[in-house]
Amino acid sequence: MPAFLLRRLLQSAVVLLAMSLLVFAGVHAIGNPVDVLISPDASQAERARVIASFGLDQPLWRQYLLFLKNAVQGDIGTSYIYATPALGLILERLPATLELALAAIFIAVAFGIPLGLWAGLRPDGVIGRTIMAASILGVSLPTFWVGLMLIMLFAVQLGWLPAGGRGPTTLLLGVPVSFLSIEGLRHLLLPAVNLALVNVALVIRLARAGTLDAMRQDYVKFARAKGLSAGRIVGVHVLKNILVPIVTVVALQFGAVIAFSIVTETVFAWPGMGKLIIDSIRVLDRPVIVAYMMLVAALFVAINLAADLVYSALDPRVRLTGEDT
Amino acid sequence: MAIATHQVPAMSPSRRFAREFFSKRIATGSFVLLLLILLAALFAPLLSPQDPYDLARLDLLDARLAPGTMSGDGSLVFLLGSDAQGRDMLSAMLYGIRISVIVGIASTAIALAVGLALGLLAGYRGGRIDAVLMRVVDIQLSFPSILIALVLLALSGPGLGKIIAALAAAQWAYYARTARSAALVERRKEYIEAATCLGLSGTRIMFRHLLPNCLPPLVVVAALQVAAAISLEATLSFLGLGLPVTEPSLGLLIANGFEYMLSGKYWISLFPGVALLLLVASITLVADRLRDVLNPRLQGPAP
Amino acid sequence: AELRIGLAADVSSLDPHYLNIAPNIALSTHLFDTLVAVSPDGQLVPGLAISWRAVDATTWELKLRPGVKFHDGSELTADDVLFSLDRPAALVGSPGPFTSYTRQIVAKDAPDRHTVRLKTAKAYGPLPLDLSSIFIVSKRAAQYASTADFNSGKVAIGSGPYRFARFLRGDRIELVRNEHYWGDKPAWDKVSLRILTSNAPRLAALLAGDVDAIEGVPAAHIERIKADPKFRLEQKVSWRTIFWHLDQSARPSPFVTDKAGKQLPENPLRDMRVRRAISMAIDRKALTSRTMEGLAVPASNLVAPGIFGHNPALPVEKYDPDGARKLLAEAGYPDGFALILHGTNDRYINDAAVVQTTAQYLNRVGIRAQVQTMPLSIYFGRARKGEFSAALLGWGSLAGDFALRTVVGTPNPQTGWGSWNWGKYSNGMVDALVRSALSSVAPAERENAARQAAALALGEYAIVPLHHQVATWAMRKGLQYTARTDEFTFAHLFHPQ
Amino acid sequence: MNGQQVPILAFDGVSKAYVRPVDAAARIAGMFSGAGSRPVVHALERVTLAVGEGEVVGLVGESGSGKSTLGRIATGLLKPTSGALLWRGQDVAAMDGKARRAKQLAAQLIFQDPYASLNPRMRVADIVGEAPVAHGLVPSREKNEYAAAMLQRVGLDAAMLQRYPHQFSGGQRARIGIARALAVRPQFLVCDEAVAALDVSIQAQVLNLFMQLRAELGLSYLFISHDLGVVRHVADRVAVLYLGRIVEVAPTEELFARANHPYTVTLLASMPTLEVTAKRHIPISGEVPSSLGPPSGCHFHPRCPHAMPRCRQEAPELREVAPGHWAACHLNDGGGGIQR
Amino acid sequence: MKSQADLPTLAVSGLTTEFPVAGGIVRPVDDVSFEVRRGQIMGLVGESGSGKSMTAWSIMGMVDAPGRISAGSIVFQGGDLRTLDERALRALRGDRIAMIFQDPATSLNPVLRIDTQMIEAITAHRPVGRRAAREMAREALARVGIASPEERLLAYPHQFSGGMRQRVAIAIAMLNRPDLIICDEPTTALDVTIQSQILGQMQALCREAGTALVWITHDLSVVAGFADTVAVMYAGRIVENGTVERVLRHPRHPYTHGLIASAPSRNPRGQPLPQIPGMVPALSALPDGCTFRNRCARATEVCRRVPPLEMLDGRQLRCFHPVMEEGA
Ligand SMILES: Nc1ncnc2c1ncn2[C@@H]1O[C@H](COP(=O)(O)OP(=O)(O)OP(=O)(O)O)[C@@H](O)[C@H]1O
Ligand SMILES: Nc1ncnc2c1ncn2[C@@H]1O[C@H](COP(=O)(O)OP(=O)(O)OP(=O)(O)O)[C@@H](O)[C@H]1O
Ligand SMILES: [Mg+2]
Ligand SMILES: [Mg+2]
Repeated sequence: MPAFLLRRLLQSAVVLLAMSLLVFAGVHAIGNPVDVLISPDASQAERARVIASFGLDQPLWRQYLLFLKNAVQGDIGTSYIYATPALGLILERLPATLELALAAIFIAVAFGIPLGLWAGLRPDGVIGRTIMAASILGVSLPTFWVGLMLIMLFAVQLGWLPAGGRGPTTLLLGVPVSFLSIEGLRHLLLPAVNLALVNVALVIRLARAGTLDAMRQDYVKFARAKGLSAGRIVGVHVLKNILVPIVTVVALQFGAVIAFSIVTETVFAWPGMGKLIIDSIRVLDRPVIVAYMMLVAALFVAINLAADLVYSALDPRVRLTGEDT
Repeated sequence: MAIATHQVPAMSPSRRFAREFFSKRIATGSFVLLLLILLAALFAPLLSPQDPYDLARLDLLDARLAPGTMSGDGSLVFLLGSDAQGRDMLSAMLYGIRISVIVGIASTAIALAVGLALGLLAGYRGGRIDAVLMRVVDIQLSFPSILIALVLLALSGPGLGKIIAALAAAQWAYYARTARSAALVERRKEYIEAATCLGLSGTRIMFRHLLPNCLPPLVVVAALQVAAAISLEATLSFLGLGLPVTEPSLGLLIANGFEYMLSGKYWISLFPGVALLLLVASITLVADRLRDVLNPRLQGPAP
Repeated sequence: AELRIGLAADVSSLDPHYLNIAPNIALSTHLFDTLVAVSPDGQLVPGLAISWRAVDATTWELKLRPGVKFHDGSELTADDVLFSLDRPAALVGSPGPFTSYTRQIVAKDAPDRHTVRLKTAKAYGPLPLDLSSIFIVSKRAAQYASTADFNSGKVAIGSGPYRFARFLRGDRIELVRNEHYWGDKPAWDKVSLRILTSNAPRLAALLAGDVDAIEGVPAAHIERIKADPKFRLEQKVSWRTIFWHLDQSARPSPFVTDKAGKQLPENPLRDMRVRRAISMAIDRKALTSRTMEGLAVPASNLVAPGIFGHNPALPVEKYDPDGARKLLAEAGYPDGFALILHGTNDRYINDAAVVQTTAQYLNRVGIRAQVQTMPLSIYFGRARKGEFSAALLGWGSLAGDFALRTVVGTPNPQTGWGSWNWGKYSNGMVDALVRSALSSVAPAERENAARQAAALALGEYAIVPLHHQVATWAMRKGLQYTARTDEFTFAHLFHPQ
Repeated sequence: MNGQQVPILAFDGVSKAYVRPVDAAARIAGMFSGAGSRPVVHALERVTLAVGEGEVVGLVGESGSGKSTLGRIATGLLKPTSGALLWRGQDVAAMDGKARRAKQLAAQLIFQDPYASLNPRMRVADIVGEAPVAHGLVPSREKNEYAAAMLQRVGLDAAMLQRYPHQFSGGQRARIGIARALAVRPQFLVCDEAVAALDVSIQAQVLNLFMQLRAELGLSYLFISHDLGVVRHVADRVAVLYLGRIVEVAPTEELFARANHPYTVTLLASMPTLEVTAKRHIPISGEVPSSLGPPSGCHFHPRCPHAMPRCRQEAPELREVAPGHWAACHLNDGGGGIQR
Repeated sequence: MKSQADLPTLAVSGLTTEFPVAGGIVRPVDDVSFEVRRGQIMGLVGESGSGKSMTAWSIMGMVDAPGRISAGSIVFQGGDLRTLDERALRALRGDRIAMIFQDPATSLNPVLRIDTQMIEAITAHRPVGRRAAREMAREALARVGIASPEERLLAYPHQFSGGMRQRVAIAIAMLNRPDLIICDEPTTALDVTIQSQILGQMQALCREAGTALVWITHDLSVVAGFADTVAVMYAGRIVENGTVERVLRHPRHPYTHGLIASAPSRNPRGQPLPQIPGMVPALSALPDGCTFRNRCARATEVCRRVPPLEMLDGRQLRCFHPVMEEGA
């Protein structure tokens, strides 16, 4: 276990370092932010001054070393256009994105598992087939298109839900969240559903495959032979077994959800980090891009770790040694 | 003392496979649909009423005409309407499907080839190669594909080749990992030991014995990834980082047309959306069936 | 009553001197005033200065409006003005500094509390225009403050029609009415500016009643809004002109090839006949009515009609494909050539479509034009390096001479001339005329020179103007907006109908 | 074992330990937690055993006792951690490439699982014919004929050459596996539970095939099985393995008649037979200990009815208790043999 | 007049189970009849695919669709199980009738603790508190010879060795002191020494509690010293059924005879074993009449008819040409 944690920490450090280097070089290759930002009437001298003031006149490796030096001291840079520490900027948006992502995951699990169980228990029934067909639609539909359709239907045509933005927030343990108020929930619903859709489908498929598999297993037959009720067999024996892969995949999916929130946030004008990163790429706000990438990487590492811990809690056979299997 | 065999009907694996595959109606249906879509894409130049890439042929005066309207010069009827550029939607979609399919298949094929080679190597050889490769894969996988593609495309600018490369770069790691774990499983099987025992060379074992047996799960993953790649390309096009506007993919058509949805000109966005949906869904369904057929665990007892 | 407006671009900072981008300026205008204001029609009108005049060729004197109070109740004096004019140069770390508007001022003083004198090194006519870009902050509040202090709202203290209430970055900005505003009292006591950068959600928010008004109505929806009795539109020809930069440098141009794809040894775009042919090949009427869906008017100038320096004598190029073909043949390209047009896809109204439309028309006269569009972030950098043969650009300016200097003036890194002259057009006469306009402090004389320069440059197809954009606002019935040529959205210009 | 003749294959003090590779992170963590030792499985400990030319040596023992490990070492799939494998008296580790390859082909393994041991994606002709062609024993155009001949040798119809493994029954698959091994003209076969997965009525057929091949080709066998009945039937000598150590080796008749080691005794007592006489089923107590943490001294002492204090501390050596009959038990030191 | 005590615990008669397959239907269990009495052990022996497990599932009422029991009766303590609905069957399962499977590695749920899996088996059938149930579970573990059962209750299945897992499964089966236990090859995956232990324990427990036992195995020799009666199955049918003594000493069916004759221990060392030619046919390709006839040296024309199950020489036999010479 300690070896496991240590290995993970080392790995994360390597991931973060590699990430920062790649992003640094990448953004450098895209272009010079000053070209995008500087006022049209600026003279060459002003331009040069600005470039120098950001240290962009230095060779890339020196910029990178400087960045590393600062990063070690906890400073990942200051946004060019927001004039605010990039990390702070992102952390400011993190709760919105996390709320959205968690809501999406929650929806995915809350709907995906029961539906998947059903489809797995009655794979040849009409409902089971319908669920599977729907789940295929779910994975097939591009997120952005579904988002637009949702807005069309629920905000524009029916007028039931707001078209975008985040509702009023309240502080929960010092973090601003919006799901505690009706209005906030109304704002959250569409984007969360949009983001959840692919994952609902994924969870359904996992749960179905897991159920089909579990129902074939001897332990389910043995449980039946013990005279257990169908409810207990499905609710305890099957469920607990299918939770293992679902938790792992859902946790791994969390990173993808955060990434895809870029699309959803763009479509729904959700003030999270996804929108920030798209805007930042647009104006080459390198510190923000780097900070975002590193944060996502860090988040991802943390999530993976959490997934492994939960995994080992759910599946007693797993011993955390950090070894690949 | 030859023993007669009547236990299993003698049928070639491919026949058996085909029979198994087509035993489900939905799989057959989606396969036919997919085939039709692919044929339509293949013969797009013959089928489409207009060459949507020939800008000289497009007439602005024909912009945003409703389905069934005749073009201004009376030369063709816009069966599915026209877009903001006066482009025939049907033609644009046929060509768009072509691009989507090319992007999906090419990027997947490249990613598969690279991932497979590296994954097999890592799985079969193990040791240091394995450790290093898998760390690289870990790093790559700690980034969602959309982010990787996004960054790469932002770096490289638009273009068919570039988007294919970006998607391939975003996905090879999946294959490497899948191939590796398949190789790890297969490597422990006795037939590999038997081959080793027979003194066959490592390369031969890897390619003649390991590869064919690791392929089925990868083929399924790849088939699903083709759908994912198509969808991803559409998303990237939607975010403005895809293909040139004059050669629109389905995603770009949807993005271009979406704003008109609200003003009632549904056809510009809806039809490509439906085409994308059908394409992706049929690939997914076919892949799904492939998985079931190829996965012995989900098969019933042998007849 | 509260007014909720959907904005199309994100406000990055509340510091009015930090970053010179439109959304920030629009927001700053709510909180701060400038000495010289800009009327909805693009004319310079009194702001905090009730008058300005050139005392001599290099000295300007401005009289400040008396009795103006900052939001914190303190009075605005010449001291604050001097401080504010100094601040852009003193502010470090700004990627888009406002120093371009203050660098002409070499000395300044305040003879009394309500008078400011500014000296320039040379005669410089557009100084009042420059001053319209510099917001006046309270010296007392901002003297020791950083940009971060502005962003937190602590020192976002100006004299503008609204006071700061709340800034949720990336989401919304809330403002309350400045009850002591010196100008017309704004109609709304509370304003919430929502950031809705994607078109569809912004429009949807309006349709769903989440906001009362939006800016930047997407072209595709104009018709729909017009047809809906619950909403109305306000429109105005914008200052932004969309035009083509054609590479006129001596070297072979990178994206001009023969039809087989081989690079042409000569750059055909250097030939004025070719540039003219390109201009003639484009049907601007169809372009504006179809591609732009009415959100544009054909352009003949670099600046929009009504803007200082606009030359009304210049005609809009007539659509003449046959003439274009003939000109091409005359220039030695009877079979045309191949060309790649570059443009943005996230910057101007329907920008990618405009590039495509141009390509369509060029194809019809035998130039095999292809299209490449890309995001601004990549585009500008490459364009600046002169990587393109034909590049689309949009320019908004309140003075023709100014625009000419930057867009068609002979490039000179030292002076900043021609910094956006991607086509590398160069004509000494044009430069001279622009120079004389800029150094003239008599408006009429200056405008005359600017018009001459415009006629000369456009006559040589230094650029190929396409259209002026039309800015559009949509709002619920019962609201009206004083549409602005500079496309800015100001809450205080909304009124009940 | 014939003293004059060089055994075809001999294990000389062969040990095999499986060690989990440990990386830096685990080592560092181990340093902190103090649990730094690597988990080691001693699958084999100083095993010395020889198989004479034409001899069949049976190897029995409980699951996990190291039978397969020994078989894999014999066929070169595993390298011993220490000790030497002698092929016709020559140390395999010291052989040059050519000799080693010849040895590799000469010692073949027959697997337990007739399903997993055939590549499901190859036709029988390739499964059987690939290796001889690859090694140049047969020109490639004669591959099919050669494979057909091999199939006939194991009693399969040559017409099945183009089929895939899944088209065969278990017994047929086992024969294909044997044909594949025979195709490289081996002199020595290791049969690792080669009949365990087969139906009772098929098992007899395959056993007959093994014996027939032995007679026809003069093959030597290391015959691994947990089924004592089978081993008794085919083997000339039997070695009993317990937790990685050989506890007893003796000619078959001798072992079944006069088992010396208490473990062998219990093993024989547990063996189900067709004798209808009501048996008492209560021989050993306790489970097979794990080879991860084997008991000290004599590995069998926790389950041994005759265990003495000495057994806990000292591992007994193999010693000859009768001509050709070796056993490793402290009881033999008393000189009086074993009291039951 | 039979008294209650004389009633067999289980009397299966004419049991037939069908599965629809591509080309018609197959009968993995075809006209199977046998009886087990209180405290008696019956061995059910047959090669792979002969229908042993399917017989067990049929008795348990757990034949998965599309399979179904098409004929016969399963009389358990006087009542026909086939007339019961799923609820009633469930009440019997695990309570009066228990079952143990072949693979101890898979029959316990890997993600649930042993105590959970034991307690639920009790509470599903009787209204006892958790604590009492736990106490019962502990005792049951102790009874099958598991040391320190209190701690072991908190373990997960993977922490046990194969033999111990199988003993846990046995303990679970015995929790409610059932009247009948069906064991589907529970020792096949285990070492002989462990098998021997388990056989001993099962024998003792059944004698003690009067539990009837159906012991399924493919190995005749397991049955030899262990069971009271043995039924030999071939291709879905019972071909010979009688006391172990009679059947193993004097097999009358050519198949049983062949099996016993081919056992290595019955043959001189190193000599070729008498073998049954051919192999077990697939259910879908069974010959009509006697299913063994094309492997049988004694088969004649009459074997094209299905031989009836008749009493002969103190056992039930399904053969027109029984082997009558003494000894095997
Ligand atoms: N690759 C490996 N890594 C670690 N331990 C191993 C490995 N292979 C085998 N072992 C261990 O070595 C010991 C001997 O294993 P081996 O397979 O030789 O036993 P066996 O006698 O063949 O058992 P069985 O009868 O179950 O086949 C066992 O404890 C096993 O767990
Ligand atoms: N769902 C099914 N559909 C069709 N046939 C089936 C089905 N399930 C089992 N069978 C067939 O029923 C026959 C009997 O199977 P069963 O599992 O009872 O055999 P068994 O005697 O227990 O064999 P083993 O020793 O391998 O466990 C087999 O031939 C099998 O193929
Ligand atoms: Mg083994
Ligand atoms: Mg069975």
